[in-house]
Amino acid sequence: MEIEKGKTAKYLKEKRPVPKEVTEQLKSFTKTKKAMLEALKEEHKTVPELAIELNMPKDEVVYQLMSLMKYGLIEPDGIDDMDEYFYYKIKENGKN
Amino acid sequence: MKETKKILEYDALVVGGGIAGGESALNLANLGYKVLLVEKDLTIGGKMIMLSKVFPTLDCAACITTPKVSEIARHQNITIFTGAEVKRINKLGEHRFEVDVLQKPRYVNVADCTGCQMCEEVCPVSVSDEYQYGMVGRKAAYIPFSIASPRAAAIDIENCTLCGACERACPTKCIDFTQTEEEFLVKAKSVVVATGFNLFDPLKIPRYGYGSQKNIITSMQMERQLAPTRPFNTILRPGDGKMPDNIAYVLCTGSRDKSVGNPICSQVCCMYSIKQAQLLMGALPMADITIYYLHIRAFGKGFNEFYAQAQDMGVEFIKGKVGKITEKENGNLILRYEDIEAGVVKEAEHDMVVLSVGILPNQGISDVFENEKLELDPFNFVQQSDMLASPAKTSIEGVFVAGTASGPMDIPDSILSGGAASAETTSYLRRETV
Amino acid sequence: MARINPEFTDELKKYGAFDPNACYNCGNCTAVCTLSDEDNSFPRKMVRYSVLGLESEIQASLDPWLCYYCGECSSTCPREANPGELMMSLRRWLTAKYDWTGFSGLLYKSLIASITGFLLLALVVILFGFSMEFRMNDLLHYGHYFEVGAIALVASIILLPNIVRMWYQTVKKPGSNAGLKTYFKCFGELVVHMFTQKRALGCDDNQLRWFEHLVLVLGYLSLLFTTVFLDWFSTGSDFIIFLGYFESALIFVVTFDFVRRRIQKDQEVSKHSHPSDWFFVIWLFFMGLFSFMVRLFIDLNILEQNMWLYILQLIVLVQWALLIVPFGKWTHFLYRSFAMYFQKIKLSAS
Amino acid sequence: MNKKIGVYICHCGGNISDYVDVEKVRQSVEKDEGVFLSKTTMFACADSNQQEMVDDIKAQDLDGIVVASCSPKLHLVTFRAVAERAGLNKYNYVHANIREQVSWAHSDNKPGATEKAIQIVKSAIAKARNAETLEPVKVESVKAVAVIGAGVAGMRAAIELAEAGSEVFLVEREFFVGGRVSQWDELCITPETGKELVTRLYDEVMKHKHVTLFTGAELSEQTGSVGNFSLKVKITPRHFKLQCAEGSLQKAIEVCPVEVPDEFNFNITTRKAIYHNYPSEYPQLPAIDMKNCTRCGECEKVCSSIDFSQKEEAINLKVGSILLATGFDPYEPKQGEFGYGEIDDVVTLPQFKRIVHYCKDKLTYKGKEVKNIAYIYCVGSRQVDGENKYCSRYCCTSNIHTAITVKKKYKNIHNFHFNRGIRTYGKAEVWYEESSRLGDIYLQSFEHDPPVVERREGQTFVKIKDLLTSNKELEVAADLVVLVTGMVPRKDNSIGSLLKIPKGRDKFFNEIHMKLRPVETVIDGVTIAGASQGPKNIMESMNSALAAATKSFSLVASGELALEPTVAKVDRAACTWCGKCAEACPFNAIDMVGGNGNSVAHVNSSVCKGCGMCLPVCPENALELIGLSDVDMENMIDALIPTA
Amino acid sequence: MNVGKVNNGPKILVFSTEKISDPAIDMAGLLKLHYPPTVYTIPVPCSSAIKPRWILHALEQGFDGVFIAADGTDCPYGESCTEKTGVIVGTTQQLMREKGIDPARLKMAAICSVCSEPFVKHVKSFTEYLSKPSN
Repeated sequence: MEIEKGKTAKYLKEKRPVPKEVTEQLKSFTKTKKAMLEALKEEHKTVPELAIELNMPKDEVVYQLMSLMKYGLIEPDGIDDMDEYFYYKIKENGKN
Repeated sequence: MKETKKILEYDALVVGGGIAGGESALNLANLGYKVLLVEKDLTIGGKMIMLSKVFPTLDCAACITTPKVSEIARHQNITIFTGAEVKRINKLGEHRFEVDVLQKPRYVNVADCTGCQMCEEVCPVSVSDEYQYGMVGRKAAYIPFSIASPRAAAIDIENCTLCGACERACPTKCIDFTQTEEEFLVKAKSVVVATGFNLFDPLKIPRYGYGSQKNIITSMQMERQLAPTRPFNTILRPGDGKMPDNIAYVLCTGSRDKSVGNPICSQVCCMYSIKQAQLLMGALPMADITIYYLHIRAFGKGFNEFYAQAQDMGVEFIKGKVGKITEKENGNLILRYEDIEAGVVKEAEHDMVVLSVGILPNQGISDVFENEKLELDPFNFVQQSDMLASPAKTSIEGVFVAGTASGPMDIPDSILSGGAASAETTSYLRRETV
Repeated sequence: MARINPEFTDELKKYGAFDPNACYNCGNCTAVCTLSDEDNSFPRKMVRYSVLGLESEIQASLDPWLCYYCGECSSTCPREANPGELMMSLRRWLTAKYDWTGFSGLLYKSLIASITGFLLLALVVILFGFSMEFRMNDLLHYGHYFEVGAIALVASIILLPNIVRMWYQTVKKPGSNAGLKTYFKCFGELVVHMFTQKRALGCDDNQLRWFEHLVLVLGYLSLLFTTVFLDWFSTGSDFIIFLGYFESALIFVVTFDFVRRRIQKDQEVSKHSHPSDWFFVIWLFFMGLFSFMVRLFIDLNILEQNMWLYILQLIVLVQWALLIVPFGKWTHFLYRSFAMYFQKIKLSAS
Repeated sequence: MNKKIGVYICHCGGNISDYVDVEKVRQSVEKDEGVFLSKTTMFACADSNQQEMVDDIKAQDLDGIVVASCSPKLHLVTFRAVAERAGLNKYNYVHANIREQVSWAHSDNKPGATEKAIQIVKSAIAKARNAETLEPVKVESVKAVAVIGAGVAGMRAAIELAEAGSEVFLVEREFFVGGRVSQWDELCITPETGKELVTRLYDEVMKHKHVTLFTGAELSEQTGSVGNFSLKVKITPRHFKLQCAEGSLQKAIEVCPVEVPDEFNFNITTRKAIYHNYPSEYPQLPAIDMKNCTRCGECEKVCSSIDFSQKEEAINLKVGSILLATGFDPYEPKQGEFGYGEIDDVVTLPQFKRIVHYCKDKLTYKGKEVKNIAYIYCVGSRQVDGENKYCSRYCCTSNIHTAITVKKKYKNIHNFHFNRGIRTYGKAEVWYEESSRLGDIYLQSFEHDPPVVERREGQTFVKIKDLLTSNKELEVAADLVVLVTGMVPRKDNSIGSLLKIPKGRDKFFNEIHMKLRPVETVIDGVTIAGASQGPKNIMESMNSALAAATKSFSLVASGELALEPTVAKVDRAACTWCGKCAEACPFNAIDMVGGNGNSVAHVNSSVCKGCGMCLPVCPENALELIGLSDVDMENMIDALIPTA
Repeated sequence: MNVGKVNNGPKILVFSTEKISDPAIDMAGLLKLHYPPTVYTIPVPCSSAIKPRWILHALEQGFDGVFIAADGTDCPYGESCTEKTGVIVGTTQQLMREKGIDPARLKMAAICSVCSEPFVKHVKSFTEYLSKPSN
């Protein structure tokens, strides 16, 4: 059986269906990502600010925010007056 | 349609590609022996490559590991299997070992991958990154970390939605979902076990609240926060992203503690905690660091001086084991301990707590030996059969042990032990030809 | 300058201590103990004193009485040194030290001595019954006198002097200069702790155990009151009769549960049982059970045919009153309450 | 020729970039003459970056490379290998040290450090512009290794080297092998005794025909260098022809009138001038200690094996590598240190072990039964005021093990450990626990408040303010006080100075790099093993001995070595042969060639070590070091001066 | 002096030796013993290989001082090293006098492989000396 290079995912999908949790997980991440980017659209925010706005636990915000930073969508933007929390904003020229 | 097993032949099989296994492999290869290095992870370099800097010289771990790793990777006498597992080792006779190695599919053709990260960029999935000890996410198509070797992408098939975006984005068309598990039959004349260690899981001490109290992290997580390839780009509390300014270290978490089943000392926690404290003082000049200890085991060359240096820098050392940790509303943590010098129970507030977790054996290796038993010591590390005269020998002739597989030790000792294992292997191999 | 006595732990082991020498002084036990605070940090200090054999420091301390033995320190001890059991042993050792007669020490250290004591008393009661020709009315009569007399004697000759000795060792000798006013002011502490043992509530996850203890103490004290002062076995009042039934039932139900736990050893606190612990719960159980049955037999009017039951009840009662109450574990209840009182006095004075 | 140079400036993951503005450095040098490309990189030494450099060199046809990163001691070799892989001669690679000598040294001053880094990189570029293509000098390597010291580490290394296929000369200064380990009874990791281990290793050594053992032998001269060392070994005679019969030896010892302190027993006993340390000692041939012998001749009368005519010999050895396993000395407490030398009941741990060895059913010292033993830890280690700041590593475990042995061997022993925080690391923790459970009492002192030993009313007391009992003053009446002494370097450092081995802050022999090259020294071809490098237990010594053997063997295995081509070169046109250079050369590498008024100096490049001592003495400035010419030096100096 | 530059102190050129004093200077960095960033190091194999003309060149081109971190008795090439380096210093100082350069602008001290602190002390006091207005 010859499989075309670059289109092999389909081949595996037939043999091995994607579990439901995986697609659910993807959906939830996509949703969080969208909400987070939306929240940062207007102005930079800190983790506690985002947590209130997104109604999400702070540790979850840190995790997701740092992931998005790693993926190059978000960057830090200075620190608050108390030197406690960083502000984060959407990365300019980010691969969004 | 199962293919017949490929048969490979080597002078030595090294199980585990950390620094001890790497050192053994390199020494053997330099003497002209053909070596197969089997690593279950996607990259060689072991735990050391993940570290920030190393005590007591404060060299960056990567600066020491990466050149070694690239020397190993490039050596013509060394073949490396990453993402592969040793399933069974059978001793047929002296200098005759038969080994089943299972190469798991990476779904990426490593030779063609340039490490450009285009697949990573387009992959829509985000899951917890085990190389950052769960502090951030990673994609399902990913390169483990920037100094990994091989620096090639891999597909995490468990979490992949098989959307195919990576394949389309890959400029060299190296992603290949048709890959399947491959089995090899390896005929080796000798075996070096360098399977390293596991870290203690602090969930086993519920009164510390690790897991539910988010500003408590393990020392390995702090190590990642301090490393150049760090997840947060600075030191932050994972609970709310605040910059900590009062950090506590809880030593002997899971070591010297019979109530969690590990009576021995892990030998490195005191020193790595002191090292991290020194690094934190550099990274957060305003921060207070307190180390709660039982006995400071600063025993190696230059260690005691390093400990004195930390005291001079202002790191606070308090003798007393932390009994429990409770969280306050603002995420700060209350540590309850007895200040042994004062003989009084006290409570102290810190905004971040690092649990200096101990070293536990990586026991699985003894199970793969089939017809001869690889003996373990009372603590489930590989038993050294002649500890005094030949520390690398095990209960099986021709099988040698290197590094932390035989017990807790620091990096210099692991490297020396790797050297010793390769020396013993050399003698064993020569005995065949003589 | 204190001199170290490495042989003290051997002595202490006779009182049930396990392996205090294994302690490497990490302080975990003190840190996990919810009853431990800045004024009284234990049990590590007591372990240390025991290992070093600093007897006078231990005698001067009230810490062993402040512990209610939840067992948390022992189950989390990294060296399995069992600090909780050490505290228990120190309570026994201290009881022996407070006791001027020296019987406490003898009974704690020697099981044979305890059994001999029990047998002797049983024999005395049987001989007494024999001399009375087992006449029910006389027996009931003298039995009642015995109860009143024993309480008065034990309290005045043994318990009171011992409490004074305890006071001297822990308050006076260490140099507390509390005035009489303080003693009065803090007196409430004694009453509260004696009747409620509320401090035990500070132990972790321990509500049930505290409740059982409370029920037991209240049940025991009121049964004592009911039998001795309301003369339960001879009264005609329905209320008092019912009260007595209720109290004695409570006692044997609760103590039955204690015995079950000591046998099953499912909790740290019940893992190690000294003979004195067994005597205490078993005799309490017997007291509850036999009192209940004696009154039942009286009410059914069959006691006279079953005189052995009353003799048995009397034996248990005599053993209880003359061995366990003055020299055994019962005193813990007393010393513990006084310890709380003295502690309050010491703190108020300083 | 206009060179195309690639410049790489390493962040070193923050080690450099935290204190040096690496981007500014890059910008400042990118326009320099010859610089074709300039990059900054997170880890220059990482595999992927190395690959990138190789690709750059190949794709851009670069003919010079500069990497500004850490000290060349760490990664010069790494980047030279990169150059070679890309087909570039490795001597066209120049290393700039901007970590140890810039970012770390000036972490207090970022602009200053950045400026210094710029000048250093410019200087390196200047050197790279003028760098020549060179070839390493190949020399033959003798397939033999000298192992100095026949303690357990030395013997183990010798066995390993012989098994690997090298000729081995095992040189021991004493008359007997085994070193310190032969002095101990039961060792702590296994129940084996020191003597048994020594016997086991000795038998193994003697089985190998490629090992030659010299006892009573001392290294007296050393010339040559890696691959080709010439050693002169002085051998002191034992004055015994053969093993004398047990009976007559016993008699000879009896009649010997000389009595000297027995160092084998740390001077707690005496021995005669004829001696062996213990009956089955190896080699099984007694010796006469001529330093103390009065030559009375009494022994000759009773034992025919004695031969006073034996003379000192000197032999020459040729080896490719030298492995040092010269061991340690136990710390000798100062007079009065914890009563040592002043109070009779105070001994050191090594002495105590020998006392225990000699006491059978009852522990006695100086005729008195011993029941309460006080051990004082960290004597000579972790000194607050003294010079030895280091921890001696083995003593806690060793002492606790001894205390357990004593407790089990004799009745009614009480052990009191006056320590400063027990350091039974790793699996040794179980000994600490066992000793505690056996009832040993541990007392801990504050760093600045050591225990005090005093004698009053005919009894020795040890006093301490115990940290574990809220600083309470406690006291023990001790029958014997054991000072747990640490390890110190050998008093006699003649070998160290002969071979020029550098020492660390702790005065033990120093390795090049604790992690990268843990058994090599800066002297090429000389490796170190065992406790000569720092305190170690037996297992750790064995590991280092085996690792050192591997390293030494790799230097001699192939019979050939490639050496640095940095040697002296004569400008024949300028040389007028005055002979001053030949005089200055410590290696006799320069001789005269030609004649008849045309004589010039000639450098034998396989002997020249490239030290350059000949350079400044030449009145005609006719000598230069290859790779460090006047032009190189002046270019580098010029580049270090900022040009506004 | 060099306008626009941040480092205005006297510039010192250090000749270190590859095996002995350069490791000590590296260790000074490792131990974060700070010294002025106007101190530059060029390693040579042995201090007795330094030609006087190099020293003169450095002083003439703009260095304010030259410091020779000599091997001392630890020199791996021979014990004559210290003596020979001494001769070089003597010769050079003579030449300096002839050229009207203060001979105190050349200094030498033995720096062993762990002499990080002495090294820092030397360069600091040398910097101080060179900073005096008279120089």
